[in-house]
Amino acid sequence: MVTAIAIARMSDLFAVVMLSGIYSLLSASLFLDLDAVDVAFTEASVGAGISTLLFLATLKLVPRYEKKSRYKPTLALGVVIATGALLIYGTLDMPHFGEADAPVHQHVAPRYLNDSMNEVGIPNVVTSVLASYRGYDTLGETLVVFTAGIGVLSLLMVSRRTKEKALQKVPADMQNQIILRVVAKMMLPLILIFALYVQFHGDYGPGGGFQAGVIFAAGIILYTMLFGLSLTQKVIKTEVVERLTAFGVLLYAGVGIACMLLGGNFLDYNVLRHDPVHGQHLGILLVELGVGITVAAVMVTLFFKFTWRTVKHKYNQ
Amino acid sequence: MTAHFPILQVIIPLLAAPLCLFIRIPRIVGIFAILVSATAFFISCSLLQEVVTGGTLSYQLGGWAAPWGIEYRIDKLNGYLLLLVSGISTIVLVAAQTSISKELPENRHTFFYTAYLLCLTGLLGILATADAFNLFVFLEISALSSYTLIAIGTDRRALTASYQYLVMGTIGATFIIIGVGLMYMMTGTLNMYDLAERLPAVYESKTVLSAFGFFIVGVCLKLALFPLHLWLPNAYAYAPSITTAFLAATSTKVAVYVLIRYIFSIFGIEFVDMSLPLGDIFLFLGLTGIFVASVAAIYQLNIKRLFAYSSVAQIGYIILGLAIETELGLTATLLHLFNHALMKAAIFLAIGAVVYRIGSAQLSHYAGLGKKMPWTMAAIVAGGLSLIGVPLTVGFVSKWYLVVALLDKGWWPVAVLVLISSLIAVIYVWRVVEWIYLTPPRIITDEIKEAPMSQLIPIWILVLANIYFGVDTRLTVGVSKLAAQSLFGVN
Amino acid sequence: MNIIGLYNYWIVVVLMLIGFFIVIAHENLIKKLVGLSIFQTSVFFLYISMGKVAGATAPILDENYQLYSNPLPHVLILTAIVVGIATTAMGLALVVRIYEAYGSIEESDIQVQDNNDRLEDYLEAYGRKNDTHLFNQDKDE
Amino acid sequence: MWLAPETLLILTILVPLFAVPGIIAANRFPNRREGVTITASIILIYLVTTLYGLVQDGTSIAIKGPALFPGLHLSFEIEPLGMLFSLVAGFLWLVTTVYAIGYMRGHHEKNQTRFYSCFAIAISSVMGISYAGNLLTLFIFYEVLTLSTYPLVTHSGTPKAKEGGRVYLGVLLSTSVLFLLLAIVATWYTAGTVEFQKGGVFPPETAPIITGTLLVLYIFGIGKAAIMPFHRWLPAAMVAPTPVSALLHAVAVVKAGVFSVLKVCVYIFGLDLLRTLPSADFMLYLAAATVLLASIVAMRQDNLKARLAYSTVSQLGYITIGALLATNAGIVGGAMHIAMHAFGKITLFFCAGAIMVAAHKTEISDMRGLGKSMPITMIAFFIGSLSIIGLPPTGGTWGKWFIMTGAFDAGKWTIMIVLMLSSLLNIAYLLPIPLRAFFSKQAYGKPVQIKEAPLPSLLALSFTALGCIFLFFYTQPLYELASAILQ
Repeated sequence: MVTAIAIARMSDLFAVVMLSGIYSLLSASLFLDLDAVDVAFTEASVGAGISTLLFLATLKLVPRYEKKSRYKPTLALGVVIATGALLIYGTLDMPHFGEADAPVHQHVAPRYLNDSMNEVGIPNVVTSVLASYRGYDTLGETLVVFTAGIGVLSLLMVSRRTKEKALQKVPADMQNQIILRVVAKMMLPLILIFALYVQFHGDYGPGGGFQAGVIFAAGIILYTMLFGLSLTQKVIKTEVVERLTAFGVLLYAGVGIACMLLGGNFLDYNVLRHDPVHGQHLGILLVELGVGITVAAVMVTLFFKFTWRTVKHKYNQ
Repeated sequence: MTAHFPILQVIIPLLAAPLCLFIRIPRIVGIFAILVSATAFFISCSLLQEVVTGGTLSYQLGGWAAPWGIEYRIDKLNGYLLLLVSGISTIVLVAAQTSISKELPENRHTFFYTAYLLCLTGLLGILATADAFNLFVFLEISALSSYTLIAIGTDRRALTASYQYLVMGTIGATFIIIGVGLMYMMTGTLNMYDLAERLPAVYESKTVLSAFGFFIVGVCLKLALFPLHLWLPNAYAYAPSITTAFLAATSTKVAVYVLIRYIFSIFGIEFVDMSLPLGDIFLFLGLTGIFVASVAAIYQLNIKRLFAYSSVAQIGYIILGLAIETELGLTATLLHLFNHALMKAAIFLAIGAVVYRIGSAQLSHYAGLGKKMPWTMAAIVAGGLSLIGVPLTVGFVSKWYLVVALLDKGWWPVAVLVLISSLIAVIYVWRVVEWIYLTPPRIITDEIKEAPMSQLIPIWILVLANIYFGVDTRLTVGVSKLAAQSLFGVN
Repeated sequence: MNIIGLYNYWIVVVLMLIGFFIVIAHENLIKKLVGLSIFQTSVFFLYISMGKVAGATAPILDENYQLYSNPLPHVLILTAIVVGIATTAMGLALVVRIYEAYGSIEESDIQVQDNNDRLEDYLEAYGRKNDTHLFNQDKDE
Repeated sequence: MWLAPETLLILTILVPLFAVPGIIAANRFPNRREGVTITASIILIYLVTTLYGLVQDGTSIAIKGPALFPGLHLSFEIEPLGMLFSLVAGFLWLVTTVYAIGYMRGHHEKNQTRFYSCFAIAISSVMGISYAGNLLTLFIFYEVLTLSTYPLVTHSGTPKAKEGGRVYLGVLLSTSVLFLLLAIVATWYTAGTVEFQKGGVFPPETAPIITGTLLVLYIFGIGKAAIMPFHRWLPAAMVAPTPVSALLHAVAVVKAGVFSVLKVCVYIFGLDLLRTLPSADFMLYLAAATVLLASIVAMRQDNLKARLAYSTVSQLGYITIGALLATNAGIVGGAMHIAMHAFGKITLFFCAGAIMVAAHKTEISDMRGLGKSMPITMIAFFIGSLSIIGLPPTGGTWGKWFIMTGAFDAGKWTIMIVLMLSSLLNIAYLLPIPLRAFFSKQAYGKPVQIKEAPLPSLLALSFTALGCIFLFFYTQPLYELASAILQ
């Protein structure tokens, strides 16, 4: 909370961004405390990781300091206070924190906890709700990621010509950091393997396609930071990554369609195999993979696009 | 296969969007998008027919029963809007083929269509779903893709407009999830119909009231109800014309749908009555919105901005119908949803055709275009007449119902105000008419030609629809009535 | 009424308000986005808090535990986090483009430039070229 | 008869409309274009006369069109008043077209295709108004008429025309949307129907305050009847080319206004109800004031068309008075005056246009001695003036006579006095024009030379002038038609 207030007061954007990263990490640990392991995992990788990274990439392109505002934010304060009042008013009748007999724990959720083992067959209830009971939400979520990818792609387009010229010109900033490079080279396979582990182990422990995708992307981003865009581009073609963003969504929705063709409802994995539980397994595996692919691809694309922009600016100067 | 129609409706554009990235050739992507949207349209036609004759359809996603899994539920209300959204989208896409070639660089076309289809998916998903959280997810899909659609153009002001929309839209969406969260907290469920069953038990709770408050504010941000409309005029004015046509005709309408759904199907009108003077608030905001935005429209120099303000005003009418809180009022609202979509789509497409030819949406550049582009201009005028509410157009039908509903409620001063406000519409529409027909052209513009057929045809389909539904109101009035009855019947 | 039982929610509220305040009161586009993400994160807390059951453990089924926290809010928030990052990314991309187009990321600077654009439009419509206009029109007849 | 009467009715509305594509298609060939218009108008005359024959035979003709709202259809029904109106408008369309050919060509107007097209649409909507079976249908065609005449008013495209167009549209649309539409919706709501019925639609238990207010809304709402203070559009519309002023602003548009007033009085309120309403009295005196004031204003106008316009405002007041008197004679007089005034005023406008084309004069003070160079025009002007004033041997006599009788029957002495006073004023502002033209010297001492307007125009104005006289002697059918309204 202190962090949050600090953010509100600071005008150095770099510090603000760093602080918000810290804020995210703190949040993640709080989530952990509240038994939300999956959420904590995600918040840590996204809020503290990717989002900070993106902010920094942007900061590279725009001025670092905020101008002092000339206006007194009275109106804003009023609106905020009104909102706060409504919220506090709303909390008055809330079930108390941690109470086990609150309505949320009485309806709907018990079924997930009690029957998911029989119906879906995997221990991580979060995963089974995410990928099966509310699988359609997750498809939507993947689509949101894809949409953001499309948005950034179309906004931060760089022409091929600029790219080619820039490629020759711009070496990585950290060309000389040999130790770092060696360490990173060693780390990279580990990161990628960890990502795969998170991907496929989501059934049993915290993790899943989304977190895996982010970690995978982080690996590639790390590599890019150290070895420069040109080298990364040789390994991973932008066009391929862009298509992969689409492929993940297609995979996910394709599973749904397959279920339909096999006589079930959309995303009804039971029909994928003879045994419903096996069907669920297969379905979840595939859709998580879809999520992972899209997320990783989009994150990498985002990073590339922001970096290209930087490159373009340098080149133009 | 027909059993899967409720989901196919949404899933087809959903699948098509990523496929666009594989096709990559703009022309083909364009045609592909039309096909997809047309398929959605045909599905929605058959859905509406089924719903009107057979009753509500329910579809369980993933095969999980309702409160545990996500449910799609098509009734008369959303069946009607699904038809509207997919229909308008198809027509707009036809015009898009040529229109965007002038307004967007070639390499963004594929992205444009992808974002367009995503937006369509989002809107259809919002309409079809019966799950409060799923609604939020699709709301975000449509929102993110509309930010893209707005910012994708070449005007730099589109960027700020899109950013502004992004901030306000996200605040709105966050308010909505706060509302959903609080409701979930009190009931333990996310399914709308399950909520409707469980909420009466906790009507007295302050939490539910505050949930409702957050919800209303969030949705009103999305639907640009005055004074939360600030994002709209710029977004509509500087976005590519096709985007404007599509969003103006559909996205605020869908937000209104969400509002109606929450008020009538989830919270129930009794709750609304006893908790908040919502009718009065809507009445006040609706009326102020109508007047302020209409007057603002008069002073605009950019024709897209002009009609964007007019959209804000029209939303005022729609909300006014809700404020009446009677079946007749709701009918008027639903009618106007449909009718306004028709007019605005026609107007903005026609403006798009002009931008295609002269590359500008400045009113002053329209001087003397009446001679050069008679058909396009006639379409703008026809749309304008419909906005005013001239008989034989859809605008008249909506206004008639609104006034009847107001008189029925006994609010005759409001009825008078509504009629006065349509006179303000006369003023801003007539400013356009005078520029078009009565001002000699500034520059000698021999090379300006009538818009291409590929744009004129969709424009005129919409104009004719404006007139057709202004005379034969069986479909629109019929379905609106049925939907209004069912919403009041439930409670 | 036991107010203490609500403390967690109140912290959430305060966080939420700080975030919300940053969004609407600050003029720097980046800071607004930071505010937005704080605002969203605080909503995540709201959800996760309500899913917590005192003395329970994370909802990964295991024979050693009987009491689990509610998994549904976790699922919802996973989705919401993703939505949040998507929005942030989109917003940042816009900020980059805005900076390129306007040379500033302060709302007031941008507004000034936009107003200038509009003034140009106005002059073009009514001023400068005096061939046709709506003012002093009765004189020539 | 080989066509069903219903078909004929629809055709009267559609024929002018069908002429529009023909007119547009013949854009490049003026002769062909005007040929289309004339053919259409001849067909129209044939249709309305056939219908007239049928109505005389006692056939009742009604059509129910598609339902705009549940229970509310587009519907048409022919009753005597509508028949009368459509006959007048149908005949005068042909005459005006002939006149317009001469005028428009003589004046080298631009955009003639637009002119003829809009004209045809306007006539079509006039037909729709006259046969409207309910208020909604009437309202629809009423608005179409307003909009289709707007391009005609602003025909020249000058800033002045624009200004005039704004006033025209502003007043007509705002009154109709604000008052008329509200009144119609309220009628629909209180009476449950807006069909025209003999004896009115309101159930007897309707509160007088409601019906009284509605009457005020109707009279003000029908802005085309030009009751003060909503008369401003009429002088403003005078920027239009003269054929437009002649047909539309002397015949079609304003007559559509008073026609609607008559219809509302007879078929929505019913005379019995009308007599009991206090607001009817109020409106009656307002109409009387309009008559007087407009006459006085007319006297002070030097521009001929402006004078004629105010004269129209005043004459429309007569018809409104006739309607609001709620006596039989008043209604008959009002109905007859529609026809009589139409012929008289169109003659005057034709003459004004002819003077403008031939002698390029618009101000009355310049017209002294003009009778020597334009004798036919001036004689026609004289006859037209007599008809407006209401002196024999012209048709105008009868209309005024019956309205006076109506006022006498109702015992409204003030109204009678007003009517007489106004007739005196009519003499004062109309007769001097032809008299001076003949009997005073020409303003500039140029040699006198006969220089009349183009032949088509001359023919047309002679025809209408003769019509004025003809109607004096041959009033019977008209009277029958007018009194049939009350049966």
